[in-house]
Amino acid sequence: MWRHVVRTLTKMVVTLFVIVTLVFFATRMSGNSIDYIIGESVTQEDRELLTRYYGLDASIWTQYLKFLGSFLDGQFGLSFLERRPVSDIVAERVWPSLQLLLSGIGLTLLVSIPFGIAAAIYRKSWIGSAIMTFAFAGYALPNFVLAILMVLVFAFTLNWLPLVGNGTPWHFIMPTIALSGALIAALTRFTRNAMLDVLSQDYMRTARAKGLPERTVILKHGFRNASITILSVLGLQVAGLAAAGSVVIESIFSWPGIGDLLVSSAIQRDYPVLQFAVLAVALAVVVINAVVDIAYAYADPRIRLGGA
Amino acid sequence: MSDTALPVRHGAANKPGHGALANLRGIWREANWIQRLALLIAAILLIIAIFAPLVAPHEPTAQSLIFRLRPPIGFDRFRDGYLLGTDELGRDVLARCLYGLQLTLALATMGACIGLVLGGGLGLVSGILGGLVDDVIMGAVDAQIAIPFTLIALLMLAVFGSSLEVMVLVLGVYGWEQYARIVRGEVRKLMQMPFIEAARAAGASGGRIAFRHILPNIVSPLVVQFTLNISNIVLLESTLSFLGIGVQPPTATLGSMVGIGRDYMPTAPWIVIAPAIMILLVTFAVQILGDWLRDRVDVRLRNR
Amino acid sequence: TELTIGAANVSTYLDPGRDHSNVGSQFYYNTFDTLVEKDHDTTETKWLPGLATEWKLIEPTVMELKLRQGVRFHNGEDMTADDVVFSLNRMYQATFTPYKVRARDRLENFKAAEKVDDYTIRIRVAREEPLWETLLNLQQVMIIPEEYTKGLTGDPKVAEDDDYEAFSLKPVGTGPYKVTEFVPGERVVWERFDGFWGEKAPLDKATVKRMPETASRITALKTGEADLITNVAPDQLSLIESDPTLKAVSAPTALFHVMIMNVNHPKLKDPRIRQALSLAVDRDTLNDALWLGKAIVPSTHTLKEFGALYMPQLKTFEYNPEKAKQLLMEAGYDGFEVTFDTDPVYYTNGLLAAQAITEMWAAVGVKGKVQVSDKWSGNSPDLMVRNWSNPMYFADPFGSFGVMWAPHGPSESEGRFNTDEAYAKTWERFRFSKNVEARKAAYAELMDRIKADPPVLPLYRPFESWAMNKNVNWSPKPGNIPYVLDFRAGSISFATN
Amino acid sequence: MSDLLSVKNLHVAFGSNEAVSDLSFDVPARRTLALVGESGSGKSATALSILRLIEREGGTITGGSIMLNDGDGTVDITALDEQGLQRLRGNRISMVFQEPMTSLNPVLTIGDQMSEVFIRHRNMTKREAYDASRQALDSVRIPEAARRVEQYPHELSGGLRQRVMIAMALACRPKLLIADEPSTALDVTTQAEILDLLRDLQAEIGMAVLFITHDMGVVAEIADRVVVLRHGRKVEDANVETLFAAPKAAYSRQLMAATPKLGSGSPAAPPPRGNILEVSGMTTRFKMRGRMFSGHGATVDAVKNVSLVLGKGETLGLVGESGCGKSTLARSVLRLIEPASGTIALDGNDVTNLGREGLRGLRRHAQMVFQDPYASLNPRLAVHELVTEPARIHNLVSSCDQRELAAELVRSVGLEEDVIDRFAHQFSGGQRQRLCIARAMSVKPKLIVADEPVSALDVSIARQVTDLMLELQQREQVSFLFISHDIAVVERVSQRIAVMYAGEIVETGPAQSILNDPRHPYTRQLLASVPRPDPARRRRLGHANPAAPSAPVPRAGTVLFEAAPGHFVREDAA
Ligand SMILES: Nc1ncnc2c1ncn2[C@@H]1O[C@H](COP(=O)(O)OP(=O)(O)OP(=O)(O)O)[C@@H](O)[C@H]1O
Ligand SMILES: Nc1ncnc2c1ncn2[C@@H]1O[C@H](COP(=O)(O)OP(=O)(O)OP(=O)(O)O)[C@@H](O)[C@H]1O
Ligand SMILES: [Mg+2]
Ligand SMILES: [Mg+2]
Repeated sequence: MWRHVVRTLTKMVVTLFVIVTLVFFATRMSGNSIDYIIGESVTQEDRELLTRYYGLDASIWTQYLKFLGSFLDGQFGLSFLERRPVSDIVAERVWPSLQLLLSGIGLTLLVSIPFGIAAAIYRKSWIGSAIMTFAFAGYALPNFVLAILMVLVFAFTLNWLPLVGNGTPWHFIMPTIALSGALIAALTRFTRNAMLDVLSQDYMRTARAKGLPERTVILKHGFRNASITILSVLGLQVAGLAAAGSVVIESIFSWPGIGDLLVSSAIQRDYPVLQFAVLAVALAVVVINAVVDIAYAYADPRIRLGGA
Repeated sequence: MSDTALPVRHGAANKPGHGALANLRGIWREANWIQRLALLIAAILLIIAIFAPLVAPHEPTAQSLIFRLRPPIGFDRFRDGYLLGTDELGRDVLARCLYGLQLTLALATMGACIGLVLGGGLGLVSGILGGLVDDVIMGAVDAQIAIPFTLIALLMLAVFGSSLEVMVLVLGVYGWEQYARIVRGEVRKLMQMPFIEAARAAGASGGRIAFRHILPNIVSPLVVQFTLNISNIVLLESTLSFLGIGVQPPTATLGSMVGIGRDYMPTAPWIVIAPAIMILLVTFAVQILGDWLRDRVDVRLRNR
Repeated sequence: TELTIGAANVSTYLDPGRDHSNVGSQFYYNTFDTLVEKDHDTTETKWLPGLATEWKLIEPTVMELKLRQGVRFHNGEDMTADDVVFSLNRMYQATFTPYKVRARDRLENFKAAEKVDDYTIRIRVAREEPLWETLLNLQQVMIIPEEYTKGLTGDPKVAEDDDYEAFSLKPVGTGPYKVTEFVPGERVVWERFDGFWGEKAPLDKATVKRMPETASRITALKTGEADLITNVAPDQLSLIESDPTLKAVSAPTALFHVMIMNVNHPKLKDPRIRQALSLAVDRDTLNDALWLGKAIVPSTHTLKEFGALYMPQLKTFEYNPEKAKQLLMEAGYDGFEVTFDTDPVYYTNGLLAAQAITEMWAAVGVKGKVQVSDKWSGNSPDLMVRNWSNPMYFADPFGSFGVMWAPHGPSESEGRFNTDEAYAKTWERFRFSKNVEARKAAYAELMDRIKADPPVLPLYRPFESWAMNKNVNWSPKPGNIPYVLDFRAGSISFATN
Repeated sequence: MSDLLSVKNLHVAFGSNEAVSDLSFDVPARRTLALVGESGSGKSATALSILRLIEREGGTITGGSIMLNDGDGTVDITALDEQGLQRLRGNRISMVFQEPMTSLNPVLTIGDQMSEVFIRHRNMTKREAYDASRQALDSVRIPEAARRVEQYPHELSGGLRQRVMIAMALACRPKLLIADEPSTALDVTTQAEILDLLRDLQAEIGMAVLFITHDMGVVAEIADRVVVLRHGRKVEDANVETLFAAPKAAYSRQLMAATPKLGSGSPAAPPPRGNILEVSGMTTRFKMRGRMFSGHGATVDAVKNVSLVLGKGETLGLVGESGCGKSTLARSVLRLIEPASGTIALDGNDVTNLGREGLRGLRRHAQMVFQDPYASLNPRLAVHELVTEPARIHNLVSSCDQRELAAELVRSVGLEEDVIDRFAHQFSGGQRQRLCIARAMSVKPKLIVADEPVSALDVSIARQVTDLMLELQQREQVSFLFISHDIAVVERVSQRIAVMYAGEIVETGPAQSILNDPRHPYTRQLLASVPRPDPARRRRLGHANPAAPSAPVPRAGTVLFEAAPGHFVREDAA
C-alpha cells in the first residue's frame, strides 16, 4: 500500500514539476514582462533600469534557478505588479474559488445524477427526451452568455439576486448555476449512458429475479455500479471546471477567485503570480484526481482488492 | 442461430454513390424527431455557411458609422436592408453572422482535425508501443489535464501572435489529450482482441497491425470525439473572445461576435443574441449527431 | 455615510511616487496631499496652499517653502520638514529604480530638497524653473512619512528598496481618508481620517471594488450593490438615463487618444504617407459615432487645462481626404498594407476606432489592417501605426505633449520619432522660457514640425462617464488630472430626502 | 400428480419478431423438465416470461397463460401486477442464470446480495438475514461460508459463484426453480458438481425444476421430461427415456446425432511421415502484475516443461480444465508469446530463436484459429481482405488476384462466393468460424493451431465445423493442434490426445488408449465428469467438494513414462 502511495505522490510531484517548468519557459518566451509592468511611455534607458530592477536581465537559467529557489522560502517570490509574496496573493484567491467549485460540484451532482438516472429509465418516454434535450441545450450555450443572461434577468431587471462578490449565500446562486451549467449537462448525459450500460447487465436481472422492488434494483444494484464510471469522469471534468469555466464567471460576478488571477496575471505577464497560480490549480486538479482515484478504488472492490 | 448469413444489402460496396444515398435515406428513417431536427439544422447551417458570400446582403466588414446599433426588423429605428440590425460600427449583423458561421465552422473543423491527428497519433503510438513512450505521453496528458487550457491558449497567442493561423493551431491543440486518452484506451482494448492476435499469428508487422487493424476500429470513437470536440471548440473560441484573445476584429466569428458584443447585451442585445443562437444551433446539432453516432457505434458492438 | 464604488480596475499597488497610471490616479488624491494645492473647480490655473502655506523664490534656482503646522499622518505622526524633504528627495535623488524612472521625464530639473528648520524647507533646481508650482503639485511628490516608511522593513534608519515596496501595500499619507484595507487589484477601503488638517471628509467610509465587466458594474449600480461606478462607456449611457433612480455625469478627460505613426518604418519614411494617413481620418465622424458627439476633436495638441498655454488657434491636424489621396499619389503609395496596432480593451472605444480608421483609410485607397494585441508595440521597429494616449500629467503642455515628445523622451527613445538639434533648441525655449508668450511661440513651432513630419495625430479628447445613484452628488472636477475619485470636502454630497 | 406450472399457448415477441410461438408445457411438482434447443430457439425467452422479466428485456407476452399452482393457490402469472410479481420472484419461483461471472453484482458482498432475499421475503432483520445467508451457503456446500459472506463476487471462482447463485435462488425454498443453462459456462468437472448439487437439493427441498440447456448430455443426466424447441416452437415433448430411445421429431434426431458422445471413436491415424512439430521442455512464464502493488519478481509458470510431438497430417487434441495453460501453450508454440525455455521445431527446423524475419517464415507454415469467431475477425475488413490477409502478408498473392483467392477459399470452407464483399458481423457464428479457417488455409500451412475453435458454437454447428476440419485434413494433409475442454469433441477429431493439468502434460497417447484406459487420476476424473447423453447411464458421483483439490498436486520434476505403446503418463500416477 505504501509503495502505491509513494508512487502516486512521486508521479504527482513529477507532473507538477514538469508543469511549472513548462510554464516558466513558455512565459519567458511570451514576451518580456517589463513592457507590461511599466506600461507605455518610458524611455529605453528607463526600461533597461527597470529590467535590471526586476531581475529580468539575468539569463533564463539564472532566472529559472531563482524561480526554483523561490519555492524554498514558501513565498514563491514577489509579484511583479503587487509587490508582495505570491503565496499571499494566491492564498487569498484559493478559498473563494474553492467555495464556488464545491458548490458547483454539489449542484452538479444534485441535479445531474437524478436526471441522468431518470433519463436512462425513461429513455423511451418524453421524460427522457425532455431531459436530454435540456442536457444538450445546456451544453450548447457559452457559459458567459448564460451568466450574462441571468444577470440581466435576475439582477438587472428583477433585482432578485445580488451580483457582486461572494458575501452571502444568495451570491452563490447565479455563479454556481453559470459555472455548473455545462457540467450538469455533460454529467447528466454521462450518468444516463453509464446507467444504460448498467441496466443491461446480467446482475440487474438477477436482482429483479429476487423480487426486489424496482427502486432497490435501480439505486442499490444499478446506481452503485454506474457511480464507478461516473466518478472517473467527474475527476476529469472538475479540472476543466476549476480553471477554464471559472475565469469567465469570476469576471462577470466580480468573484475574487483564482481563475481571474490566472488570466489577469497572464495578460499582465506577472510571471511569479502566474506560475504559482498555475501550480496551485494543477495541484488542485491532481489532488482531486487522486482523491477520485481513491474513491474509485473504494467504490469498486475489484480494484480495491485486485492487487492483494 | 442457424448457419445462414444475416440479411445484407447486396452490392452496397460496388455502387458507392447509390449506397450512400440509400444510406442517407436509411439514416433519416432510423432517426427520431430530435435527431432529424439536428440533421436538418446541420444541413441548413452547412449550406448557408458555404454560400455565405452569396447569401449575405452586405460585406461583413463594411461599416456605416452613422447607422450603428440599429435594431433588427420589427423594432423602432430599424434600418432598411439590415434585417438583423447593425452592430457597434454599423456593420450588418446578419452578414457578420453568416460569414462568422463560415469561419467558425472552418476553424472548428480544422481545429478538430489537428487535434485528431495530433492527439490520435500520440494515443496510437502510446497504446501500441507502451513502455516508456506510453509513460511520457500519458505524463503529458496528465499535465495537460492539470493546466487550464485558457492559459495555454493565452501563452500560445502571446508567443506566436494572434493571427488566424495561430488560432487554428490553438484550437487544434485543444482537446488533444482527450483524443490521446480515448485512442490509447481503445488501442489497449483492441490489442487484447483476438483478431489482433490473429493478425500477428498471420505474420503481420507492427505497422500493418496499427494501420490496417487498429486504426479502422478506432474510427467510430474518434468520430464521436470529433463531433464533441467541434462543439467544444466553438465554445472555446467564444470564451477566448470573451477574454479578448480570440479571433481579432474586424474578422467576424460567431464566438468573437458574442464575446466582444457582450457589453451591448443590455442596450443592443441583437448583436449578441443572433450569433449566440447560431452557436447554440451549431453545438446542439453537432452534439446530437455525435451522441447519435455513439449510440449507433454501440449498437454494433452490442449486436455480437 | 458610506459609499461603494464599482471600478473597472483597482490598483495593484498604492504609491503615488512610482505610479502614473490611469488606474492609480483614481486613488491618491483622497489619501495624500501635495505641498502646493490647485483649485480644481476651474480649468484656470490657481494655486492654493497645500501642505506648504507659503513659498517664494529666494534665488532664481532656490525656492523656500513654509510648511503647514499641525499636519498629522494617518499613523498619528506629525508631519515635519524631515518628512517633506524625504518625500521630495525620494524622487529628486531617487535610489529606488521605479522612482528614478518616474522622475526622469518631469523632475529632471529638480536637484534636492533641504531642511531649514522643522517647518521650512528649500528646493533647489538646476535651471530656472518656469513651472515651479505645477511641478510641486505633482502626484509624484505627494508627501509620505519618513520614519514609518523607513521602518517598514530592514534597517529602520535607512530607506531600502523594500521599504518602498512595502509602503505601496500599506500607504500612509496626510489626506482626509486613510486606507484601512487594501487588497491589491480587488478592493480599496477608505475611512475618514479625523486628524486631517483641512476640512473634515464628508464620507465615513468608501469602498472601491473591482467589477471588471461593464454589464456587471451597471447591474450592481441598479441592485444597489454600488452607489457609484466608473468607466461607463458612451454606448451605455442611455441605459443609465432610462432609469429614473440613476444618473450619469460625464466630463471631458484631460488626455488625448492619439494615433502614432512610426517615422522610422521603412514604408512610412516619407512624411507625405504619414500626412495622408492622418488627413484621411475623419475625426468628427468618429466623435459622432463613438462618442455621441461629446468628445472634443482638437485642431492641435492642446488642452483647455493648459490655461495661458491653451492654443486652439493652431491648425495642426485636419480632415482632408482629397489631399490625402493626392499626397499618396505623390509619394508613390503602392498599396502596401498599413497595420494599425491596438490593445483590445485598454482605451475606451479604442478597438472600434481602429477599425473605423482603417475603413477611412480604405476610402482614400490605403489598405489598412487592425492588429489586436495586449502587448505594447510602441518600441518595435515593425510598428507602423497604433493607438496610444497622451495624458495630461499636469496642467501644462509640458505635462502632456512635453512628456511624450521631448528630445530623448519615450517616443524618440523607442525609435519611432526623431528629433534634431533645431527641435531640441525650440524645445528648450518651450520648456524653460520664463515668458509665457515665448513658450507659446516655441510650442507653435514644435507643432509646425509635427505637422510637416507627423509622428502623431491626436484623435479626440474622450470623455469619461461615471454613473451613480440619483441622490449622490459627485462629479469629477475640471481642474483635476483625469480619473481622480475625489471625495474631499466639497466634492461629494448627498441629496436629502 | 398435479402440475405445478402450466404454460398454455404462450407467445412471446420482441417487437415484431416472434421468439416463442404457441408453446405449451407443464412442469409437475418435484420433477425436472428440461427445455432444450439450439441457441436462439426461445429457451431463455420462455424462462424470462415465467418470471415476467421478459418485459425488461424488451419483449412482450403476446398471448397464452402461465398458471402457477403451488400450495398457496393458483395464479395466472401473465395477469399479475408488479407488486404481485415481486412477491412471487425469488420466493415461490426463482431463477439461476447461465453466466455466474456476470450475474452477481460486482460491488456488493455475497452476504449483501443474499440477505436481500431474506429481508425482502422473510422480513428478517439484517443480522438474521446474514445468519440465514451463511446457512444457505452451507447448504450448497460452500466451504467456509462465514468468510464467503464478506467476500465480493470477483474473489470467488466460477463454480463457487454458481453455487452462490443457487443458494440465493433456493433461499426461500421456492416451489419452482428455473435454471437457465446453469452449468454451460463451467468446466466439465465443475459442471458435474453443480448438476449433482442441484439434484440433491431438489430432493431435499422438494421443488420442481425447469432446466434449460442445449446439451443433450446434461439432459440425460438430470431431466425427467424433455421439451425440444426449435425456432420458438415445440417440436417434441416426451419422457427423457422415450426421447433418447426413440426421438420422434426429425429435429430431435438431428440434435442427438450432432451431440458428441464420448466413446464414438476417433479418426484413423495417418501413415507416419515424420513430425511437423516437436516441442521439448518448454516453459512459459508470466510476470505477475498487481494493480495496486507493483510486486516485482513474482512470476507464474503457465506452462511447465512441456514436451510434445505432432505428426504430419495428424491431429493432436489437447484437453484440460480452464486455466490449465492450453492457450498459453498454443501461443508459445507459434511464438506469439516467448517461452522462457525449451525448444520448438517446425518441420524439422528449430524455430526457437528465430528473429523477426524468420518468424515470418514460421507463420507462413503455421497458422492459428481462435475460440471466439466474432472477436477474431476484424469487424472493419471485408471478407475478401480478411481471408486473404495471411497470403497478402506473405506475398503469396497479388492484389489483383486477391478476390479470386478469396472466392476460392470461401468455397473451400463451404460458403457461397458472393459473401466476399460482406463484413464479419453479417455472418452467423458458424460461418464466421469457417472464415477463420479459410483465413488460416490461405497460406496452405502445414500446421494449424486451433484454440477452442468450436467451444462458442452450438452443437450442430460445431459438428459442421469439425467435419470441415476433418475434411480439410484429408484433402490438404494439414496437421492440427486442437485445443478444447470438451473431451468428446476432441475424441471426434484427434488421433492422439494430450491431457494438461496445471501447466503440465500429465498424460498423452493415442486417443482411444487414453479414453479407454486412463492412467492418470486427473484424466480419470475428467472422463468421469463428462455427461453421457444416455439417461440409462447416469453418473452417480458422490458430492464433490470444490475446495478439495480435484486431482493430486503434481510434484515438480516428474517425467512421463510409457504405460502402453505411445501412451505416456506422468510418473506420479501411482
Ligand atoms: N433483447 C432482445 N431483443 C430482441 N430480440 C431478442 C432479444 N433477446 C432474444 N431475442 C431473440 O429472441 C429469440 C429467442 O432468444 P432466446 O434468448 O430465448 O434464445 P435461447 O434459446 O435462450 O438461446 P441461447 O441458447 O443462445 O441462450 C432469438 O431469435 C433472439 O434473437
Ligand atoms: N498474459 C498473462 N499474464 C499473466 N498470466 C497469464 C497470462 N495469460 C494467461 N495467464 C495465466 O496462465 C494460466 C494459463 O492460462 P491459459 O489461458 O493458457 O489457460 P487455458 O487452459 O487456455 O484456459 P481456458 O480454457 O480458460 O482458455 C492461467 O493461470 C492464467 O491466469
Ligand atoms: Mg438463452
Ligand atoms: Mg484458453
